[in-house]
Amino acid sequence: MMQATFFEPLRWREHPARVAVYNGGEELKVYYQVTAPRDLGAICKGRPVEELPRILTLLGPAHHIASAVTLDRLFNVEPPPPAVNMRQALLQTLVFSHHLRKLFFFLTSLEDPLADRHSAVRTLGPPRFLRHVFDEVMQCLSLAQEAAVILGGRAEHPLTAAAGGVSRYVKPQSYNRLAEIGDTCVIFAVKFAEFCGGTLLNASEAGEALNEVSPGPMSSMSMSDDADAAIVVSDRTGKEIDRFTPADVFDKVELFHEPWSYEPFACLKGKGRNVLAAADGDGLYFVGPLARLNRGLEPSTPKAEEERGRFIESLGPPPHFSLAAAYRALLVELIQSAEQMTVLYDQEKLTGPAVRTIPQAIGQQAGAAIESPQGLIVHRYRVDERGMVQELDILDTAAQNNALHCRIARRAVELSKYGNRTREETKKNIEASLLPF
Amino acid sequence: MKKVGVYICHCGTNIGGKVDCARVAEELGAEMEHVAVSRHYKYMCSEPGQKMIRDDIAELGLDYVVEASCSPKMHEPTFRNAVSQAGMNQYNFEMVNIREHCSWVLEDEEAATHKAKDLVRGAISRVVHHQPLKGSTTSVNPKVLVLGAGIAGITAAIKIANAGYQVYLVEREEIIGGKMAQFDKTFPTLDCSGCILTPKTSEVGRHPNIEILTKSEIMEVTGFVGNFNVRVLQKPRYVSLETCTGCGDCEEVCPIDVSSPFELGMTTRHPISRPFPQAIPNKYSIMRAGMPPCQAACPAGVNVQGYMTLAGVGRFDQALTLIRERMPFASVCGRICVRPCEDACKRGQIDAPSAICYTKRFLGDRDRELGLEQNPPLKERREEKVAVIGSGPSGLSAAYFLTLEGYQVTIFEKLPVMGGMLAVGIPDYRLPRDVLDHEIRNVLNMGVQVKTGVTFGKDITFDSLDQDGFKAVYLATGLHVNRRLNVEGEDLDGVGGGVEMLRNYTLGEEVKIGKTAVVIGGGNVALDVARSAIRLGAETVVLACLESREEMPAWEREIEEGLEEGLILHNSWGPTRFLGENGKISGVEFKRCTSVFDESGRFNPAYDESECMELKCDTVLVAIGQSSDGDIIGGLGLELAPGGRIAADPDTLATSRPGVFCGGDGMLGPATFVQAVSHGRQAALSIHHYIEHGGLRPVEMKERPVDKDLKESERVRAKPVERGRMPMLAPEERKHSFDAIELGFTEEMAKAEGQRCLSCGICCQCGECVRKCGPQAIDLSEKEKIRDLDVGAIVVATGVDIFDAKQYPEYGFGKYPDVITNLQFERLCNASGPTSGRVVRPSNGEVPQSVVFIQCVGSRDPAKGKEYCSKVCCMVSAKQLSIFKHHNPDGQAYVFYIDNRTGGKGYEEFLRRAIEEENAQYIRGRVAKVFEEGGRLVVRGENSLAGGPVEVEADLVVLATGLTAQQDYMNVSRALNLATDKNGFFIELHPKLGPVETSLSGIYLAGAAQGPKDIPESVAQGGAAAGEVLTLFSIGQVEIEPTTAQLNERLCTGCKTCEGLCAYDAISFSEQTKLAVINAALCQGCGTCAAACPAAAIAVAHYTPDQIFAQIEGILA
Amino acid sequence: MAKKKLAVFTATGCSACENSVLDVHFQISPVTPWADIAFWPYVTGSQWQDLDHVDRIDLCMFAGAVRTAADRKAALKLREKTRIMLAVGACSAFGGMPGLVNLAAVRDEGNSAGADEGIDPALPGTESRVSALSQIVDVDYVVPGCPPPKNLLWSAIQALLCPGECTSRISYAASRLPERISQCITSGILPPKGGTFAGEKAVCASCSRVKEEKKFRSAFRPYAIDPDPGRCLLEQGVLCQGIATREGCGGLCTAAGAPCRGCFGKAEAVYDPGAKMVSAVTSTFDSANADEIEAMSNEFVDLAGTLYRYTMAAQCALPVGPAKDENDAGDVL
Amino acid sequence: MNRFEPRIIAFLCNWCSYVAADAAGVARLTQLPNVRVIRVNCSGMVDPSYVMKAFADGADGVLIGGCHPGDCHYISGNIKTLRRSFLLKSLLRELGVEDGRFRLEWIAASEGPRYAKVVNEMVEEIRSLGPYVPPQRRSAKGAA
Repeated sequence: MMQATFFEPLRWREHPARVAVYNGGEELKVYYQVTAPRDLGAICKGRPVEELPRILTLLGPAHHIASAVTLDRLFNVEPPPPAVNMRQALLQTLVFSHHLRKLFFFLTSLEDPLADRHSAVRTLGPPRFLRHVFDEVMQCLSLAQEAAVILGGRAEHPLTAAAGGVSRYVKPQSYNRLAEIGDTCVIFAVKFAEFCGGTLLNASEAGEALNEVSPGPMSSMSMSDDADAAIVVSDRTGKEIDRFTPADVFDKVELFHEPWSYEPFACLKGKGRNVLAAADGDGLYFVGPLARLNRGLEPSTPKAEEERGRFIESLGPPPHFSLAAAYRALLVELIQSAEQMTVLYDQEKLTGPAVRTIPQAIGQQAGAAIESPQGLIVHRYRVDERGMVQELDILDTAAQNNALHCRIARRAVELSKYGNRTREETKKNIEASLLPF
Repeated sequence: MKKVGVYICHCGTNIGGKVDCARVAEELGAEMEHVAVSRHYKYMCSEPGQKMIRDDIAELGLDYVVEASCSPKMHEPTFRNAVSQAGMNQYNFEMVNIREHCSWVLEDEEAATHKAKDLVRGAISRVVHHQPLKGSTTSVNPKVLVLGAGIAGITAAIKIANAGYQVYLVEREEIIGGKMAQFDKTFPTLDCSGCILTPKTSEVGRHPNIEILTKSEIMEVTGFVGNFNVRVLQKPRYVSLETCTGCGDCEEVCPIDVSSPFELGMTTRHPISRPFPQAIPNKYSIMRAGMPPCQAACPAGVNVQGYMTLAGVGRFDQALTLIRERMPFASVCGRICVRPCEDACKRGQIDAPSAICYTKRFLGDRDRELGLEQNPPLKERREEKVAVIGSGPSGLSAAYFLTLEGYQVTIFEKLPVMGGMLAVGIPDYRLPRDVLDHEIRNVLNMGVQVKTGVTFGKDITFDSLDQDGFKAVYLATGLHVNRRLNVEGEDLDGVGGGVEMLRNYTLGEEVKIGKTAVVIGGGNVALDVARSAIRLGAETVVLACLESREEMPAWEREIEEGLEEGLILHNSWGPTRFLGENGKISGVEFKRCTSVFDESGRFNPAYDESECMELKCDTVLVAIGQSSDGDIIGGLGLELAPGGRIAADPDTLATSRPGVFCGGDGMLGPATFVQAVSHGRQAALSIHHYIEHGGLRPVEMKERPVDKDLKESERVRAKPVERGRMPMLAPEERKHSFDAIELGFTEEMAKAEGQRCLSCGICCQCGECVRKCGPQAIDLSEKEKIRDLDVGAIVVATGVDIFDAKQYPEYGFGKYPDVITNLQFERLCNASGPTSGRVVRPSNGEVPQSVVFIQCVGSRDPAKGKEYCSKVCCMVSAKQLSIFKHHNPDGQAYVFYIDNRTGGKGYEEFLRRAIEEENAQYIRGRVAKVFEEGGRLVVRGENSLAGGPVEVEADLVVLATGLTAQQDYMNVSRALNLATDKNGFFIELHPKLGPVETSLSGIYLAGAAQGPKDIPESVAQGGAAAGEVLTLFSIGQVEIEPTTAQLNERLCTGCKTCEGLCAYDAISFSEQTKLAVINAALCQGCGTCAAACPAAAIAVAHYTPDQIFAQIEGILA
Repeated sequence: MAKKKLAVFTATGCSACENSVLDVHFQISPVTPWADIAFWPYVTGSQWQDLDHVDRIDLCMFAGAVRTAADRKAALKLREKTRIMLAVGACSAFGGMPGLVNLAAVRDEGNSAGADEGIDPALPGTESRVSALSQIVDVDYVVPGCPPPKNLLWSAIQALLCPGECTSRISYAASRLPERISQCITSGILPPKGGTFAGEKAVCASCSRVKEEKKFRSAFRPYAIDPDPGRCLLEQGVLCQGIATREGCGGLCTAAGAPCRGCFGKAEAVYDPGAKMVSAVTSTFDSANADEIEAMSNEFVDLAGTLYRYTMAAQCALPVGPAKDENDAGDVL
Repeated sequence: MNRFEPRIIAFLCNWCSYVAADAAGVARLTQLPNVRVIRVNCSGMVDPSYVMKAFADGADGVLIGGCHPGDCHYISGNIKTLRRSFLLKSLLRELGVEDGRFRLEWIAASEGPRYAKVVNEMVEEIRSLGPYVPPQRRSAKGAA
């Protein structure tokens, strides 16, 4: 008798999704379903292209910057250096808050995140050791949000990135505040990494469990950090196997639909795309912090490099494919982004004669990519002669890595099944497993 | 629960015949939520109808009333009044128009009922959103403007003025009195029209409370009842009302006769005249239509019509003086001008333009021959010195006009000779040296200093001129450098510049011309060069240019003359290179030019490279244009315009350096002689203003030009004289010398030419009358004035026009002189008329024996004329035949009539007398045709009573032409926003109950502007209009509707969108509250701000969005 | 005193509103002294089944537009249990940017709500039109914005969740709220139903840019001009919807140099935001010549997509897109 | 005969177009029965919202009648209407309302025949366009 179980809605997903488990036959079937369409094409087509940075924040704040970069290409303008730095500073701030939030979610998955902490003193329940961290995380997150507001005008749906630069300067009186925030974030990031790495991921039971969840070895995709801003694919051993420009990404990555999910599935073209099969599919890939780490990219900042050292020390050299590695990669990038924030928050870097280059002509088509907190994102627009969007392709490698999500969900369910966990435990397992991807 | 009372009016069968009123009332009463009572009644506007509403309000406690009947324009006040009598606020009432918008315009009863129901439903839905409102009042400005000074306007004006209020009487014509002033006698009493009118007009003329504005028309009206602002355009009379004594001396010297509009063309008048001896104001005035086209076309603005007219009457001295007011060089101009005046001359639309230029040349030459030196008088000598750089036409002209103004002028000239291009650029055969020298001498004789051989920029500078005490400088340096082609071989020996060649020849330097010369260029200079080359002995002279024959910028006449002299033309060729042998020119290679100008009309030649031509030659002269001397111009420190010219203001000619002015070719680029002269005068005026007032201003306001198209009256004026032909040397003779080709007009020819002038401007401003006028009452430079009058009320009494009888060609009006209109007949009878009151045949002055009156010409005839009855013609004809019989008791009058309409006191009796006592034959029937047979007119018609055709022989035929709206009624309608019917008559508020009011409160109608009227009616209505005005004035204030814009401060964001929109400046922005502020006293309630307010914070009371939305919902429910 | 029960849910939208609610929790004060989280999938991982065990929810903060049958079902289900329904964010309040789908009038390519071979799970069907929450169920209050500013969210939480009990009243929360709502918050009674937790004037009232004279000479697309930082954007020719948009954001976008796009929906008294914008902007055109006016009008692009960027589904007077089809009512989950 | 009878709302200014409509009535100039007149002070007070409202409530066409440019009783209210008309038309077009359904006409007080002509023309034009697809009736509980 076939038994269907639904986990719905899914926690922490930015997009309505559920996991459907069909159990009882020969085969266990686990589906990661996106249950509502984005309809981005319908929303964006016909809009003036310069509006896209604001519209596409629907997909997440990093898309705001990605869209502005694409517009630079489309209008063929070079943003002035202060603008480039300001966008970069905002991006790093977004990375910081994104990673911190995910880690915070991870921690709270171990207890009720909204439990009444003021009355918690009375009801000391396990695991109490986290409680003091909560307040600090929240405080630091709100600081990062504040920095994002200073730079981006708004933390959630930023505003300032525009074609050819940014739409305004940072107010002079804000620089002191930015510097303060940057320093606090670095100190907090290091301390937090120490706490998580040392206490939680390494030693605890939870850490053990996390190591079990692994979708298995696969390719990684990330951006090169040199000047040509190419997209690099490395194989499961970390060796670079392909390199191409953002504009060519849609020739290298294919998107396909399954009738049971609203969002397409992305995979490397021609390398196998079996979403549901347990067997390895070569087309699947990692993106985001772990992918970046697996490619062997070394952080440019000292404290982050130290954290990477500790990562290697405890897990061995990359590549890694376990959930624990994914969480630790977040920690490395958390520190790195905080350090870069302090560098970029400098007044000298953010001031200059101009923050906008006014475009003179509209091109027909352009594409660009950036590394967002979650992973690589690529935008490509085609416009008519008045600059109205005719076509747009967006590859959000993390959000559209649905095949990977399916596989991780399946792995999480499998582990629960064999351990005969309750539904609640299975749910938590699925949630924690999907979180860092 | 709000209670609405609904009342549907049948309006007799007007609505009830189409709309099922009972059904509308019943169904809506049942359907609609708030309806407390729903009734229908035959006449809601009647007292029982109104009482029904009042009772319901009292008994049922209605909160709102909806009334569906006629247009709210008609009865809204009636019902508002009714509801407020019952204690309801009048704004809680809504009126629905189911008559004009429904029953009267729909054919289908079901559709009409449906529509009526929709409309009433909308009103019910809306009215519950109405708010009680209360109006405010504003005071009335107790002055009135009466528009039109016919008998109706005069009556109103006198009555209002007698009551002690200020009246502005605005009249389009030069005198007041209107149509009545043209009549002889009035029916039915046969009073003398003049005798009863004149006391009235003179009362107006001397009334202290009446200001008459003659020759004036209203332009626009703003404001509202009690506070109008009227803008009046007052055209010049040219004769001062204060100083004119009415002596008539001026009239005697006036050289022009034009047909008299007051006498309906039956005689002529001088432009300076008065229509009749008892006219009010009893002063002269000048008829001037505007600037004639010739003068308007002349860059120098020479009064062409003036000197042509004077030449036509043989007053040659005065004619030349007139020319020299604007053009110091009549002889030169008469030879070389490009004659824009003749292109514009309207005589050209008849046969050929007047030979203006030749006449001018004659006048200038005559002056030289007789040694008269006729110049305008010099003004008092002034001490200020002015320097003029360059002695070309522009510089000389500036010097001339500055000297006339009294200044001390010194001309600095680089060349050894004076005259600029006139001297060194135009060959003698076109402009003989002595002619030029004479006119230059004329200028010098006035006291102008000259220094030749002085190069500006080298010998003198701005600074040195400053030091020498010159207050201003006029730069007129011209263009003397040949433009180059920039093709291969241009530096070969034998290739030269055309202008250079001309200059060298004039200055007596060596000029080498070989046997075969090629001239390159298609303009007048190229022609001058080519024809000079012929005279200098070249055997073959070829002229090659880019342009086709038609496109060549040179004068056709010049080209023709050149061809006569043996010139060879090669059109549409562009030089590619000059071929040489041993450094000497041997030929020119050309390619085909396919087009000279591109699609946007710019000079941008295109070539066909495959088609080439080579011309052998030993001399090449390039004449493709000139440019200024870049070295000098560039070093002046003045701002430059594109093309290396000096930048100067086109109006004042001021350059970027104060006190320095620039004109002529140096500023315009290659221009004409007359433009250069015009600049000289312009500069002189500017410099005078600069020195006198220290500032700059645009020089002159130009008079309005007359219509370019020929008018019928002008065609009639044309005297049958042919254009004079200029006597010329034969080509063979002229080919070998530089002798002048044209020999000049004789005195008779000039006189004849002057008589060909059509006097398009009517008065020619020749100045004869000015010289004659003892009290110096005449000022020809008078300009149009605009008067802004603030008044509280306006009376429109613009009267009627006469139907144009030419619309009935079969009656022969305009073809046979003895077919006249009844208004012309009035003038024939009138003692001050063209025949001094003798009724005679216009064709031969004999007393007519048989006179036929044809009725309804243009009236009661939808096919050709007007549908309506003109009302007065029956009585007019009866009166006129009686007058005829009194003049010639033996004569016989016939009247072809349709019906005799004699409604009026004593009218029918009068008609009976005409038939019985005067023995007039009344024939009922239309006239088919009037034709001439054996010297007598025959009127053929039908006798519809006798049932057969009838023919009557007539000596005189009088057409009883109908009355029409004034031709320019639209101007008045537009200015006042006054509605007219399809015939152009103004619409009264109500045809029965509001005959003198209009839909615009404060604007009243009087007289025939509203529709055909006779004198008693017009007078009565003038009085009625005066009564309305006086009522308004005695109340002293008007109620301002409370329907003004209201601001919701809670919602206003202070975005300033509304601030700039208000046409009445009723909205301002408060810096304190950062919100908009509406001044209700200024607000007129147009609602533009409300529609624009992005936060919907403004709403016009009684037209709020929720009310309109509710109405829309109701209608569409 | 019994704690209240809180539900938070996002239908079709993004996570910004959820994060904003979470931020309020992070930054201001935990709501837990007054309420228990009865249902908050995003943060606590609540499942639909969990809802069956809850008999009453006191406050439901509903974010996101209604796009799928699942969204509709969620809205109906939550409404059924909920005492106070609060629409959070532009998507929920007016359809938000997903509402632009109506303008495109296309159905998403992935709308194959069928099952594959009986094993693959089905998808909730998409509805033909995107709707705001209020078009599906009765909504009691609204917090607009994309996402709603924290202070307005907090004022809503204070007013609706802990009336009369909240000790930490934060003054800025009520800064530009309409008088009657801020009075309600301070006096601890429920604001009148239908209230919007936002200002009542338009954005201009709180925008920091200086307004000089509204005279429209030429339209600039935002990319083509680097506007004067201190002056009203509209006066410089950039189409800014602040004049017709409800305030409450404090002029966030204009302060950042970006023109307002109306995420707070129309100003209170406005009937249709697009019509009002058209009227206000064109009325100030600096021309009386029809050809010139037409040319100026033609400089504007994508009017509907711009003027109804966030409000197409609920506030555009003329609904666009396909008419409702029969499948909309409900679908398999 | 089940012919499509369009419903047209006409906003007529009190001083010109409304008087023209009255004049057409006085002259008994027969018109098609589809136009419903709403009298306003000036065409300049016709908020584009009114036009939208009419369409939203099921009208098939909207006519605004004002004084000729230069003749506005309120100096230049009609010019503001003119300014609004082009962009309003664009917006309506983008929202699926065809151009012919919205008209701005200058009709002077004296132009009764013209009024009748405009009405008849517009009815015929809209008849050929067919009904404006009636919008779904929104529930009264609109957001905010």
